[in-house]
Amino acid sequence: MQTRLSLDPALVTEARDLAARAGQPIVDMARTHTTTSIERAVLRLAGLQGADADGLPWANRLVEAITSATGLQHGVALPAWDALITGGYDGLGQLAEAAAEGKAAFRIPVGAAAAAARAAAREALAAGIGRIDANRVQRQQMIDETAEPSRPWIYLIVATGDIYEDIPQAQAAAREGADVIAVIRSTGQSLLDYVPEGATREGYAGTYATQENFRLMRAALDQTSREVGRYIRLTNYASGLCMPEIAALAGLERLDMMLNDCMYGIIFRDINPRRTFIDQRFARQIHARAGIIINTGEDNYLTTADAVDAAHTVVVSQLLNEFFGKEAGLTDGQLGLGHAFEINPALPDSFLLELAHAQLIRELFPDAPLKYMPPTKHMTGNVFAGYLLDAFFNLCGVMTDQSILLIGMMTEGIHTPFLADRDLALENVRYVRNAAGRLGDSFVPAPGGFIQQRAARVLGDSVRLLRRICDQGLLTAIAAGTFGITKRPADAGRGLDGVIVRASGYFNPASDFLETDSPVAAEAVR
Amino acid sequence: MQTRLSLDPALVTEARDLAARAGQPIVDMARTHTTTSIERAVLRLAGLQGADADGLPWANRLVEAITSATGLQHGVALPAWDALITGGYDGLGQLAEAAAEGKAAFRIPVGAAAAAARAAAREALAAGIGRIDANRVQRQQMIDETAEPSRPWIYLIVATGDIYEDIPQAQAAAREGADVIAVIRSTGQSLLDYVPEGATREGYAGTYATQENFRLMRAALDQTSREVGRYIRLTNYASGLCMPEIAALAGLERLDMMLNDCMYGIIFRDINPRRTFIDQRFARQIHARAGIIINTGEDNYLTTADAVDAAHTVVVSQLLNEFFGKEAGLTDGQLGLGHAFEINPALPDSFLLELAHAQLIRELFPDAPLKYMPPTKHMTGNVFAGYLLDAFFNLCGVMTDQSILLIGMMTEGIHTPFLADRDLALENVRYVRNAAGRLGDSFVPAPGGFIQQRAARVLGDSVRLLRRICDQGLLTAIAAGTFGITKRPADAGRGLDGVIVRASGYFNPASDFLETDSPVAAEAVR
Amino acid sequence: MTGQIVRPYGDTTGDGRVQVSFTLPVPFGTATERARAEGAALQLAAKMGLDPAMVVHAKGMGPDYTFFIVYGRVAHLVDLSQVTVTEREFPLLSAAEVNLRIRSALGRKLVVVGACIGTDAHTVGIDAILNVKGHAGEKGLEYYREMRVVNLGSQIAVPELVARATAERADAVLVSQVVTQRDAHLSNARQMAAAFCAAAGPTGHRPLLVVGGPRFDPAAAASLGVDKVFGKGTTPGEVASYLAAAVGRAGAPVEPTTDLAS
Amino acid sequence: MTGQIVRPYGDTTGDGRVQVSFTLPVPFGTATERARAEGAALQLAAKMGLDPAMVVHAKGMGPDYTFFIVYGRVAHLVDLSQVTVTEREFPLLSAAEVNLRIRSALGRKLVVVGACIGTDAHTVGIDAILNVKGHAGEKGLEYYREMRVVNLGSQIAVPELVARATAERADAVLVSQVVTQRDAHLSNARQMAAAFCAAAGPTGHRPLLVVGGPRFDPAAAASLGVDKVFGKGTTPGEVASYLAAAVGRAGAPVEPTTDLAS
Ligand code: B12
Ligand code: B12
Ligand SMILES: Cc1ncc(COP(=O)(O)O)c(C=O)c1O
Ligand SMILES: Cc1ncc(COP(=O)(O)O)c(C=O)c1O
Repeated sequence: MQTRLSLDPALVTEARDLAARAGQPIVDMARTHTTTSIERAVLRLAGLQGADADGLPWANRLVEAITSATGLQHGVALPAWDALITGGYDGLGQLAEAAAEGKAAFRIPVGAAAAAARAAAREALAAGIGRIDANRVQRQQMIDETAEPSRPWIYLIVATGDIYEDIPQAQAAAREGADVIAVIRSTGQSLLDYVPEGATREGYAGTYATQENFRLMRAALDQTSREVGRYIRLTNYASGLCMPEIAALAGLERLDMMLNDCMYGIIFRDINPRRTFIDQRFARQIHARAGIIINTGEDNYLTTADAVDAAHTVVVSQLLNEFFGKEAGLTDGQLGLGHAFEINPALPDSFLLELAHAQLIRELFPDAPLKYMPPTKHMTGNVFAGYLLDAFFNLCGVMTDQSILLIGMMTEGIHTPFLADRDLALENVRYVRNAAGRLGDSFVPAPGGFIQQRAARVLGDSVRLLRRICDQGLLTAIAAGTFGITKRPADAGRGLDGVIVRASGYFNPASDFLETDSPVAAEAVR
Repeated sequence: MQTRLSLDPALVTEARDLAARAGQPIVDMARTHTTTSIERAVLRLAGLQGADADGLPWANRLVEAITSATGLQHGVALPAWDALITGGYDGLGQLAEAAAEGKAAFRIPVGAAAAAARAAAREALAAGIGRIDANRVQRQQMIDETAEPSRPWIYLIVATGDIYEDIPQAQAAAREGADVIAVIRSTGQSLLDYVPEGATREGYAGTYATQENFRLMRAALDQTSREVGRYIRLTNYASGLCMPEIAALAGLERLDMMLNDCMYGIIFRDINPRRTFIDQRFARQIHARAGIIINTGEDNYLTTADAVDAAHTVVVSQLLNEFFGKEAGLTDGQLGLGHAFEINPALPDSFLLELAHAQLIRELFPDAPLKYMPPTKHMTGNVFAGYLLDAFFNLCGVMTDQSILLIGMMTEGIHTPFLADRDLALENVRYVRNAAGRLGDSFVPAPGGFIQQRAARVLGDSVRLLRRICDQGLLTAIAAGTFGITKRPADAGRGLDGVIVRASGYFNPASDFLETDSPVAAEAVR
Repeated sequence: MTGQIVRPYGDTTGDGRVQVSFTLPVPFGTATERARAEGAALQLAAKMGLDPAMVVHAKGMGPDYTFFIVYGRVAHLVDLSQVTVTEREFPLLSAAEVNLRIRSALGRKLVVVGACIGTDAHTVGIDAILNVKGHAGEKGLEYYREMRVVNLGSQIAVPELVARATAERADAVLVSQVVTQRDAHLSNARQMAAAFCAAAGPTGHRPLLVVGGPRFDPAAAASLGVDKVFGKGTTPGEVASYLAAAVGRAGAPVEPTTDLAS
Repeated sequence: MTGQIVRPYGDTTGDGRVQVSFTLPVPFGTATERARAEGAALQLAAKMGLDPAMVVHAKGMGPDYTFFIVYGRVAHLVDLSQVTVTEREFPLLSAAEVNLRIRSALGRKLVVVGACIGTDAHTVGIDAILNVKGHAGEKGLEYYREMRVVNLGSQIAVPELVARATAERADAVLVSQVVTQRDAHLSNARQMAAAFCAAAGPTGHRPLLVVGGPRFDPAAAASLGVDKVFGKGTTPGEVASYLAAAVGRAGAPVEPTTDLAS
């Protein structure tokens, strides 16, 4: 990475310190609360699968039963494994069925019973975490067997709503050069308080995230990885009301990257802020363990706010995501911080402004695999203009050493991508990378010139905003519409009823493994 | 203009000296020969217009008659004005008609008769040259009244074959941002040894260059210039067998730029080399007087030769065009040297190579209004890929401070431009200019890096080639296929029969004005 | 050819030139496959009326699909006299005029309830219409003194919308739909209209139903069971003017109508 | 839907999606003009079989024209069994095989005369076929020991071509045409064929006539009066193989034919 902006290092340090100060109260809250989805994730990591006749997962049924019986303040593990032991059930599935029929009895065990429940739970979780660890090893084996794609990684979306249409489209994209495939989720999924089951074909503008869909797609891409001699990464969304569970499933099915933002659900799905912050910490602990790269969602702010006016909100949010991410155990190499090429193309010098923003973020986070998003807001029905704008996005991406390029579609203003749109988009980025990939070597912003000035200004604005957030508190700032000019009060939004204050005896065997980095698998985090 | 390449100034000087050495014998030839078309141009400048019933212009008929009667070695003026005076004709038109009917008698006058003929001819030519001078003044007035477009000028082609379709298309293009309109000529015109007459609607892949078509289009663009508040320049082609006459008509009808190359006709139309070199000198003298910017045709070499292998042939040809142009009286500001973005886009680093070439030419000719041509050879039926490549051409153009950008069409590989192709092409360049027009400020090729190395290599190759040309002579080099890998022997090709060695009493009143810069109009060359 | 009959224009009047691109599920590997694929593309082009047609680009995408770009001439004539332009059936008013019209018709504020329904979370469009900030230089409906605007935001389920509209005694309900995959926008709009219909009961009285979004056909109101459809590029002023005309014509209370010529 | 019947594919099998763009000579200024223009575009789209069709982009170009981009679904089916693939009617041979075939059929060199006729000056294509250097990694016809190639270059008038072909006793005449505006390539090819026909006189004996260029339809030989048409991307080896098959089949002297299945 070249430094081109002569940023003031003192200001950079101050920005990071402020982010830590603003974030700490949120971490404290997350450490003292749990959520229904976190508890369901514990059960899923222990191997609970399947759903009742209505499609409601057994994980939900069991957590509901325990909630009514004992409350969740001690976590689901203590009462669940206690019931397993004392009730003589053949596994969590049987227990959940019984619980659903109102036939299971739950209590908060104490003394030896508690110790027995804890031990059994730990053993069950060790198996799940072990599978995550094994997947991590297997990912590395697959990479060794095929190859690690060169940077920037080419990231493409499939979004047919039907896993069986998605698969061939994803494979076609990989053959044409995609390094990362993201399967977009159906519009409604983030508001569902459960994870659907099985292979699905009926999503709207995206395909449901299910464990089976994950498995099918990963298997297909393993095949294609071998075919093309390049490891094709699979991405999905650990977001919405089931963020922790989806994170668990991603770890279990060897997904490679996950969209996982500390605030996206709050702002763009009206999910309760507390719920989101608590969930994201647990989800990130799993991602950290699984060697998954997270992708944050700052790009989205620029679809509701103006990309020039709100440039500093992107930086502020990235610093917060970085703080929360590291606190949860993610390494720099797992922090796919998001940003986007969303400046109005009619603005004079718009490309120079984009370069300034992209380079600023590159220099602020030199070791993060930055994820750079293409233009969406200013894409119209003019597919030729769109193709052009996407090319300049690609160019900005290679000139500023972005790590992951989400490839823009010329039809962004019209429909979810057609097969041919994706193919043309890949031709676009291939040309730019091949023809101008080394243009960065000659990209030297004039000292004190337009680009450097702009970067300094955005950094300055970021520090000023962070100071304000420290003063008022992050939840208040979010309520005031700081991000994406969308106001989200701390006590509104969906899912607040799923937030529970931990009791003093709270027990979460998954967290125990994740927080203490216990040696279920010995392999080092790379 | 920024210098970015650290070129060796000694090598640059050597290159210019070598070009002068290679060109001088050609100039000597041009000074001692005339051609049928030069003589017809003299008549046209003296006001001879119109054609016989078969459409053969009176200028041709009169020159033919004089050729059979006296030969052309003394020029057409002496016998023509002598016949006018002695035959009592009411102007050149009547004389030509009589001559065509075989009724006019011609001789080479001597003594007082010669003096009288010379004086009359001078007077007639003064009127024509005066009109050219007046047009030049009027151009400046139009510019003052409207505005001078900012650089780079956006140059667009119309090519319907029908002047009445061309006009609205040209006006539409100007409204959308074109600064220069070129009316491409019908495929056959350059081989015609006469200039067609009148408004025409039947060209193939271009519209005939006629005095009336020039007049119609210039009038339409004057109107549009006023409408858009920007002076829209008009371009045509002083090329082919009638190069001198077209140059004269361009001066008379206030065209603003002319394609006029010292070798294009030789290589791409198989016109005899001597004929071309003699014609081009006279044509350039007229252009110099008319304040017309010439456009040279080095871009064409890269359609038959490879743009990387033959990059130095472009530079060599530009140095020759510069030498010939200045010798004919053109200023640096009138030398629109041509080059092109024609490197195979599949080649790694192709864009960096293009930048190196374009920047090299910019630095070699800092004061010339360079004309930069878009990709053509590697344009396919994939209009999206084409739109993208054109964008990178536009980008290279603005990054290297090119003066005139010929705007590429996404349909270049398919058909002559549709109205909408042109409109989309203009949107393309407008975006690039507006968004990234100042990217050049941050374009600093690394010292000794890829771009500088490439530029130095092309310059070195150019000097080597020029040395060889000096050794063998330019005509021999052309015969050997040096330019556009097309072999054109000095005594082959069309139009050699129209080349005449001047007799010692050769008289050309137009040349006299042009060579001596006589004060028909006092206005200074800007 | 009269002025009413036109053809596509490439570079000459009447040349009929059009460009078409599409993908066919046919392979493009071997020479025979390629010839067959191009033949298939030309067959489709012919069915679309291109004659002659020229496949200028064909590219295999994976083993099973081929992308084509075709240029050609269509003989189809466009008869401008047959184009039915749904003229705006209400006058464009200034904010003051809108306010005046509402006050004189209702004698109280007009209540507008807005939402993105279903799972659609694209609020930028409806916010552009409702928020004070507005769109394209025009202030949104919140700015109108004689309107009371309740913006429910995104992802609102239809029953919730009906309940809130009833509770607020809404005169008009404005619904946005941006996601159109599998025609989600159409089915959601129909479902919403049906729910209000059902809720209205025997009197049939329901608020004015307005839907909007970039891919709606403004002529589709009747087929969706709503009163008015706004498409891409709608401005708040247009919506306000429409509402004013709707209340102005019928007097209070607002009666659903699809014919507001004034 | 059997494997033989396919539809265009956007992102779901059978969705029938296509993209279309064109210009109409209609204004796009006032709101009414815009509505009318979009209506006109939709009318054309409907005639092309798009239903539904969506005008996703419309832009006025000057006062009189509007450019449109339309996406939509076509109901047209493509029946692959109806696609007539003109299979190559001769085998692809190596240079050695070509030479052998010519020698055994003619007992002398095959004389090939090539040119760009009319005012066409695009020689790159014909040079790619004729010059030793060749094209796409294959050597050109000059490289074949058993061929004598006379490349006349560009802008050759038809009478001159006939005269030279006669003088050289050409077995085959190869003509290139790249400029297609106003169908120049078609009329020039026909004119050339007619001239050779006329020159042949009562015996009807004329050289094999081959035309090529990027916009020719390889199936058009008969309609142009020539023996064989080569389109875009032709390689020298294909042309050499064709010539070898043509002489090999008929024996010397070459007889014009359009059926060379071997
Ligand atoms: C911004 C945006 C987002 C933002 C939305 C933020 C927000 N709070 O609104 C974010 C990033 C969150 C987002 C997410 C998604 N998006 Co989105 N998004 C867009 C984008 C880039 C711009 C839309 C926009 O804001 N336009 C600007 C407004 C002003 O225009 P408008 O909506 O057309 O509104 C105007 C008129 O239509 C009309 N109007 C609109 N509504 C109403 C209502 C009434 C009553 C009236 C009178 C008028 C009216 O007036 C407005 C002003 O003129 C488009 C692509 C594009 N360039 O269009 C994709 C797009 C709309 N998104 C799309 C998709 C698929 C999604 C996702 C579902 C993807 C996924 N699976 O994760 C998600 C999920 C969202 C969900 N659950 O709905 C698709 C929809 C495809 C389709 N046609 O079905 C698009 C087209 C992109 C694509 N090509 O794939 N998106
Ligand atoms: C190179 C080029 C030129 C060069 C030509 C140099 C030369 N010595 O050939 C120059 C710069 C001189 C030129 C000039 C002009 N050109 Co030009 N040119 C092109 C260009 C960029 C590439 C053509 C090419 O070389 N292709 C590469 C060769 C290898 O491919 P090919 O010709 O298709 O040949 C292959 C096959 O078709 C086949 N084939 C071809 N001929 C034959 C013959 C036989 C017997 C066989 C068997 C096979 C065969 O085999 C070849 C190998 O596979 C095209 C645009 C494009 N990208 O296609 C425009 C293009 C062809 N030119 C065009 C025009 C209009 C002109 C001009 C007339 C413009 C003007 N008015 O000034 C001039 C005048 C030329 C004239 N009098 O004909 C138009 C034609 C439009 C149309 N469809 O009618 C094009 C398409 C550009 C455009 N979009 O406007 N041009
Ligand atoms: C950070 C982030 N998370 C999640 C999503 C997906 O939204 P949903 O959670 O509704 O699937 C997005 C969409 O782009 C995103 O950017
Ligand atoms: C320098 C130059 N002269 C002339 C022409 C035009 O050719 P013609 O003289 O055949 O009209 C061109 C074509 O691009 C050219 O580049």
